[in-house]
Amino acid sequence: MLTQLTHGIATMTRRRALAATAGLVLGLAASSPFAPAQAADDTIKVGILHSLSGTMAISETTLKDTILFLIDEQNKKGGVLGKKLEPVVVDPASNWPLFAEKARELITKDKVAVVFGCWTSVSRKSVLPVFKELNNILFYPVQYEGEESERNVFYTGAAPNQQAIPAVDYLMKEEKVKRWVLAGTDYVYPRTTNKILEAYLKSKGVAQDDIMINYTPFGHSDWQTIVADIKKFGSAGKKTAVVSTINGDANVPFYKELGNQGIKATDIPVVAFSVGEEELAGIDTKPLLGHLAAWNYFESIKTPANEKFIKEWQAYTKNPKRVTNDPMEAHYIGFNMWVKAVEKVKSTDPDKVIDALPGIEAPNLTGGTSKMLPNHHITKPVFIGEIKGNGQFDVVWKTPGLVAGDAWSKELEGSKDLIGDWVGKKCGNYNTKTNKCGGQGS
Amino acid sequence: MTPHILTRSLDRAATAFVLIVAAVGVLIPLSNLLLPQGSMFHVPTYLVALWGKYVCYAILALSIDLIWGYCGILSLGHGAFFALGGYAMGMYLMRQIGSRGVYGNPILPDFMVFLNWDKLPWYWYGFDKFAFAALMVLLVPGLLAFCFGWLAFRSRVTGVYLSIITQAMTYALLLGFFRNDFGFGGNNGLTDFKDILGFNVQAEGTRCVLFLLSCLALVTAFLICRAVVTSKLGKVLIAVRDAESRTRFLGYRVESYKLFVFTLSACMAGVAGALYVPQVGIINPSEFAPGNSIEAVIWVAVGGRGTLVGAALGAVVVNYAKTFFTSGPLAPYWLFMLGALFILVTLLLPKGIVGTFNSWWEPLKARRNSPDADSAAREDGVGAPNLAE
Amino acid sequence: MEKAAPLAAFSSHSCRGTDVFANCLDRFRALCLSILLLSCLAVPALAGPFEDSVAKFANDEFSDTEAAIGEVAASGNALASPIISALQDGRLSADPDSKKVFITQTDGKIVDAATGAAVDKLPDAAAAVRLNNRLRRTVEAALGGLTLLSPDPAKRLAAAQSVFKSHEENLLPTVEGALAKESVKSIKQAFAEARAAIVLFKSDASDSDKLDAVAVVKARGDQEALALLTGLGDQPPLVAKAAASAVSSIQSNLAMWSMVQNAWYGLSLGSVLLLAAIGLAITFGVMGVINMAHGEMVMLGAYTTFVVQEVIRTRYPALFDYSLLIAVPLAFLVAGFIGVLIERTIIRFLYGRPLETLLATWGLSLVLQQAVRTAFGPTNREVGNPSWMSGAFELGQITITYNRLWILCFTLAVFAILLAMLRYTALGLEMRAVTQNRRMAASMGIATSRVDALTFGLGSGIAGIAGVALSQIDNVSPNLGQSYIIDSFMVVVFGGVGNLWGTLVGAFTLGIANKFLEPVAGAVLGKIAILVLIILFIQKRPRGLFALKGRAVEA
Amino acid sequence: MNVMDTRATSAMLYLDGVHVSFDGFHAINNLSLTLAPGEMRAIIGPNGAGKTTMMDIITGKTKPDEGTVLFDGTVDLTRLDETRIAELGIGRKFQKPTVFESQTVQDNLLLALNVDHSVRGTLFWRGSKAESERIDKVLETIRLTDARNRLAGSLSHGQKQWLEIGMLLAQDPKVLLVDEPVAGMTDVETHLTAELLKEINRNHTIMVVEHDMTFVRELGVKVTCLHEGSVLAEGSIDQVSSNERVVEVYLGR
Repeated sequence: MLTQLTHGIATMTRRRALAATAGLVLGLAASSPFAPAQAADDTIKVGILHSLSGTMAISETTLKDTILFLIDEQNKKGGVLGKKLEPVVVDPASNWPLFAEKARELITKDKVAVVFGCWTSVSRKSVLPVFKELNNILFYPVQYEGEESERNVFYTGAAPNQQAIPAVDYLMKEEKVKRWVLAGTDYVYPRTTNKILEAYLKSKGVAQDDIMINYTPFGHSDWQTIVADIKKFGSAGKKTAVVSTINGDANVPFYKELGNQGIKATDIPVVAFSVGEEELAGIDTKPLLGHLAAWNYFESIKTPANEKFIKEWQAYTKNPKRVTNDPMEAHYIGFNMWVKAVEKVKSTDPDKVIDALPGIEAPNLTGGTSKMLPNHHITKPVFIGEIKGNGQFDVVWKTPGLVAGDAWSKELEGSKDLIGDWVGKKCGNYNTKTNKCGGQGS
Repeated sequence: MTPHILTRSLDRAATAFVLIVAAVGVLIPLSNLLLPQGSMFHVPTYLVALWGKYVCYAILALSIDLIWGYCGILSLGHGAFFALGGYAMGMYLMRQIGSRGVYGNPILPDFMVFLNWDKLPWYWYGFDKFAFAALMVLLVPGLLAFCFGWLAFRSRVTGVYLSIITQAMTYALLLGFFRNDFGFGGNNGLTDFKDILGFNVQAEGTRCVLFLLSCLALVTAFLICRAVVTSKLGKVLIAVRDAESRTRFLGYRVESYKLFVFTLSACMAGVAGALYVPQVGIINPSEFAPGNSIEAVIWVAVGGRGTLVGAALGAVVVNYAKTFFTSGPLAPYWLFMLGALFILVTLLLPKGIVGTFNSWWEPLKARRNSPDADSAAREDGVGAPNLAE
Repeated sequence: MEKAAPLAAFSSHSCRGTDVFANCLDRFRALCLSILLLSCLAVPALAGPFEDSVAKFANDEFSDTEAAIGEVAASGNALASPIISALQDGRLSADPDSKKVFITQTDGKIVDAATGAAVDKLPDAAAAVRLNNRLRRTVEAALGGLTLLSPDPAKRLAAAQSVFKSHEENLLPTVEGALAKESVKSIKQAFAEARAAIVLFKSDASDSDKLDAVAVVKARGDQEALALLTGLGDQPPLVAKAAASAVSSIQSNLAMWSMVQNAWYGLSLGSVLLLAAIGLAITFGVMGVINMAHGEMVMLGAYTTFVVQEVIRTRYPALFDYSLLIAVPLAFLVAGFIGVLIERTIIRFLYGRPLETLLATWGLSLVLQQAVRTAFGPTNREVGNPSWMSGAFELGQITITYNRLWILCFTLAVFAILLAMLRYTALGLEMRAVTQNRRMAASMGIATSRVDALTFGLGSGIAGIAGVALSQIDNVSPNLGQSYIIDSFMVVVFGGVGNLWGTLVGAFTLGIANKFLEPVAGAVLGKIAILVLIILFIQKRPRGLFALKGRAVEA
Repeated sequence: MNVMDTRATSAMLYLDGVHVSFDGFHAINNLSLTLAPGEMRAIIGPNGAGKTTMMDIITGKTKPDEGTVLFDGTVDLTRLDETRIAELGIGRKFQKPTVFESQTVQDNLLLALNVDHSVRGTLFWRGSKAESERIDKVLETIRLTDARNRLAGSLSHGQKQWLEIGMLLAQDPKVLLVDEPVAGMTDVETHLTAELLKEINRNHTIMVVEHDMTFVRELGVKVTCLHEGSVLAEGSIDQVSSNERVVEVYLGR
């Protein structure tokens, strides 16, 4: 094509050539790469930004289906503000820069009112500048390391104090655990969570010698050495437990090795924060009986709301075996909160919705009512579940009430004085010591 | 650069390419800034950023084509140099955030604060100065390429062995940069940039200038590549590509040539990465993934290996397709298409778009003005690459 | 109504009621329960203590279940042991309404736990009695006490080991009785150790008894013994000193064993690497084809295993233990067939252009991955371990898991068969001929294109077999193959292309090096170090450990 | 090196007691050979006699296990790599014609010219009149003036052989190693090649490996017959071809 153009240029006068080039360039750049957006004023567009291909598809595809399902349900009830909701699905293909590109496309080209999306922290970090710049709303449904409170993001997954700390409390109280292995995949979420837990454990009088921290690469598959180390660490005469922040794919070989080396939950229980119903679907769970997971939701919880949700979800996906999990519930809560906020201010204008969201309450699936807090996190109950033989969890403990999500961990030196408050202080990093926005400094 | 090199490098196709890129570089920002929103020719800001990304990829493709198309070195780790350049720029941008980070720490980036680092690691020193960062953009990838190449070429690691160890190199870097202890933000990488040289990175004006700079960098990279491949050195490179040991028996120190062009190419990739980061807004270890580097090689193959214009064109075409097909109903099939593209191009279009076009266009042209046939046979400095390694 | 109920009413366990009144019922039940408990305490002999104890299982409270276990175990009732075994296996169910508890026997018959009377069927509301980890430990300890005198030697051994861990003081007479009666040597030893454990924790045991006990435990010398000794707590000075010296002697012994353990882990990792790389050694080493889709052949093998197991699970559950034996030939055929297909449609057009082959097969790997993702879904698929591949045994002080051991044997078998095939079969001869001199082979009447296709099919088929083995230790997901491809290439290049023995040595060298580096540098840095070492090694020996020499190589 | 007889110091190429083995196969076995300055020598021998391996050793491609290889009486070739040896002035034509097929005939010769071969030199190279005159002259010698702008890959087999000889000429080495120059040529071409080599021999030392006895005879120079990696016979073509052992080797044992 270019060479053809070249030939053309040679025969044309310089001026005409330039004009032609300019026209072509602009035409190419402006018309593309997307088909022109259909202007449909009678619908409200909802962006869905979850990977449908690549390594993260394993987790994120379900969340895309969840939002489609929720939109479908809402439209059956007549939509929002008398308009139907229209989903806009894009595939960021587990590629972090592509997340930013797709977010930009959703907001600028498709003019969506809100985006539900992301799974990994890095994908959220990647789209963050886009949401700030273009002033739109992102609902982020996955448990994460905290240390963030942004005006344009609403965090419906668990902060560390809504998952990790209650789990450790449970082990200390119920299992009388004295010795801790903090095992994680080497990335930010486990690092931060383990930092928080280490500080927390020490504040509870656990000695440094009784804490073992271990990191492995993504997708680690040979766990022999580490499992043997855990076994060794556990033979010091004190009750030992493993707190696992091992990510996704590495869990299956880890649990298989645990089972085969004969580490039973009665000897050394493992409590995991990233293992849910979906992950267990790939393992024979019989040897794992009694190992634990901490979540804000389990499929096995018997409440009318949850049973209804599961029934309708399985009907919607036409798959009677389709499981539900914690991030799905987070999207369920987030979606309903957004609908309520839009109905409250009778507009989908991001500024108005952002201001309206804190304080909005929406029922969760476990029988309570979650509330959006000024720091853009929500209140959630925390459950500890034991793995059953059928790939589900049996809830053995729950927090007495709902736990409010902390954007900033109280255990970390850098963030203990910070709070996020988008209602009163209008900032995400208000320092309660200096009474100023903007972190610790200045 | 002496004038005779310039005149030699700029044949008609090259001139046209330079003009078009320059036109793109000027017109797109102008239309974005001057034309009203509703105008048919208005280019929205997000497209400026998107095309900016394509242009950076085009520079990366050029750098790969220079070594693969002209010297037969297939690097499956060029993404590493791209990413290192990007990290150097990212570190500068991180330092520019200063006390505007969420913790307000004037020195330490946020990810260091919340992982309790008490002081800046030594390798972060100096990155608050743009000039130093800019130097590192060239120096770090260049130095790595030099050391790697010096070892590999001297001991005559060639062909697929070289490809595999370049892959091992980028894989090792990937694992390393994932580690939080390396001090580059781990998996999350560097992000949430504020300023570049005092200008807001997200402002439309800055984006337009960055786009223009990327186009200029592309033109410069293109001219450098042209100067190299049209010089006698270019002929030596092709000789190395086609018959390495023959070249050695003629008295050429093949490893020096390879080292020179490999290092040059790595520096270009570094510059591409450095321009890419402020426009995309994030740099993280996934850029080191071996798959990314392999994908970049396929851009070159699609456009036409051994034709510089083709490499740049291939990068734009494939990424344009990627943007297009990852939205809408075709989204789940994108990987099928990308995979099929790899297969079909190698099987049916081994010369790529431009190479194939040349091979049926030039005989035609040669027939039309036969006295001029000789120079036409070498439109892009070389004939069709000899694909039998 | 439900929303109005305060969350505190949720109580400390999950709600099992199915109607909207669950929470209210729960509170009501708790109230009844406390009254019931009070009355039980007041008038212990009202309905027979054993029945009352059993009825506590129906309360769905962990604390009640714990009390019930203790009471039932102490009752001396003949039904105690069946009840607690049933509880452990999840065969004990309770009806919350009638407070009746039932045992589902292993033969499927149902009996009333309190009376032993046969029952036709479980009531609709009956649900399995739940356990948590604490209760499981209680159950194990109780069962240990109850089965110490079991006629089944395996049960006695398990009981002795469980007593060693729980060192329940009141079991001492039973243990001593069992010890006296025991005739099997290994079980006698276990009883002696159990007795020692109890004595060590018994506050009123004499110093000399305790010292003897320390010696017995020290002789055991494993991590359990170490755990017991380090957890002793306050002891008389003499005993404490003996225990400390026992601890250090056990520790130094274990440290030595940990070297052996590292070597074993290295061999095991090496066998996995070898298995993954061996197919590549054929396609890359023998044919010179860079097959980036090699990992996907492994993945297809793993999915074949999954499909075989699915069919077996739904149709012929009895054959489950043979599933892998069925999967191995099938995986070979599936992956081999696809390999031949790939060779015929893509690779044969690219001979002599290794770099192009690399790109095309990389594209192919993307297509295959996405195809599997579309067909089987993106999530992991469950592939079970047959019973003979589950669990582990102890060799000295190291644990050897059966699946790793089998994989090592399997890998060596595959390797041996492959070598024999190359050496003794017609195809092997033709393959070697084509590798060494294609033109000459062709002129001697060997159909080179058929040999190419079959060689590629063979390499792919072996990759498929590797998939069967890897499904036992790794995820079965569309990404399975990707995680092995780079490692496989490293093994082949490191070992030397075109030399199967090189691949063998390369795989085990890398495996062992990795496992000795891992405890020192950590898993991530260890892996990086290995990669860097390989890069440097290739500079030193560009053609690997066992490179072929001579003029032919350079052609 | 210590036994440096006059033969060694005055010889252009001096091989003594050279051994090479590949995986136990002795390709070169105690080979000793000298080539005087200005001499043309023909090397014959059956397949596997070690002819090409000997050239590999002289040009640095293969390192001998033991033995001495001296150039110009003083330079130890076993310590140098191909590039350095080529720079010293040893040029080589391969058994299979190896030209740069995707470049023009003219560029092939340009690349072969013995001018600055450094990276910097080639990057900033600008053609000079002297260079183009030399190329013209070589083109004339190898009869490819009309084909100067054709891609080397499009030449006929014989033309490629000549182009490669032309590249040797352009390289202007002191010693030319020519491996089977007339393989696949017609009789006329063979004759012309013999003429060409003789002409080149006027101011270059040449070693020719060839099977074609007619051609060797036409060259009319001293012949060395190699067998199993060592010298079997040496002398004029008539002497060698009447040697019983040579006949035995060629006609089967």
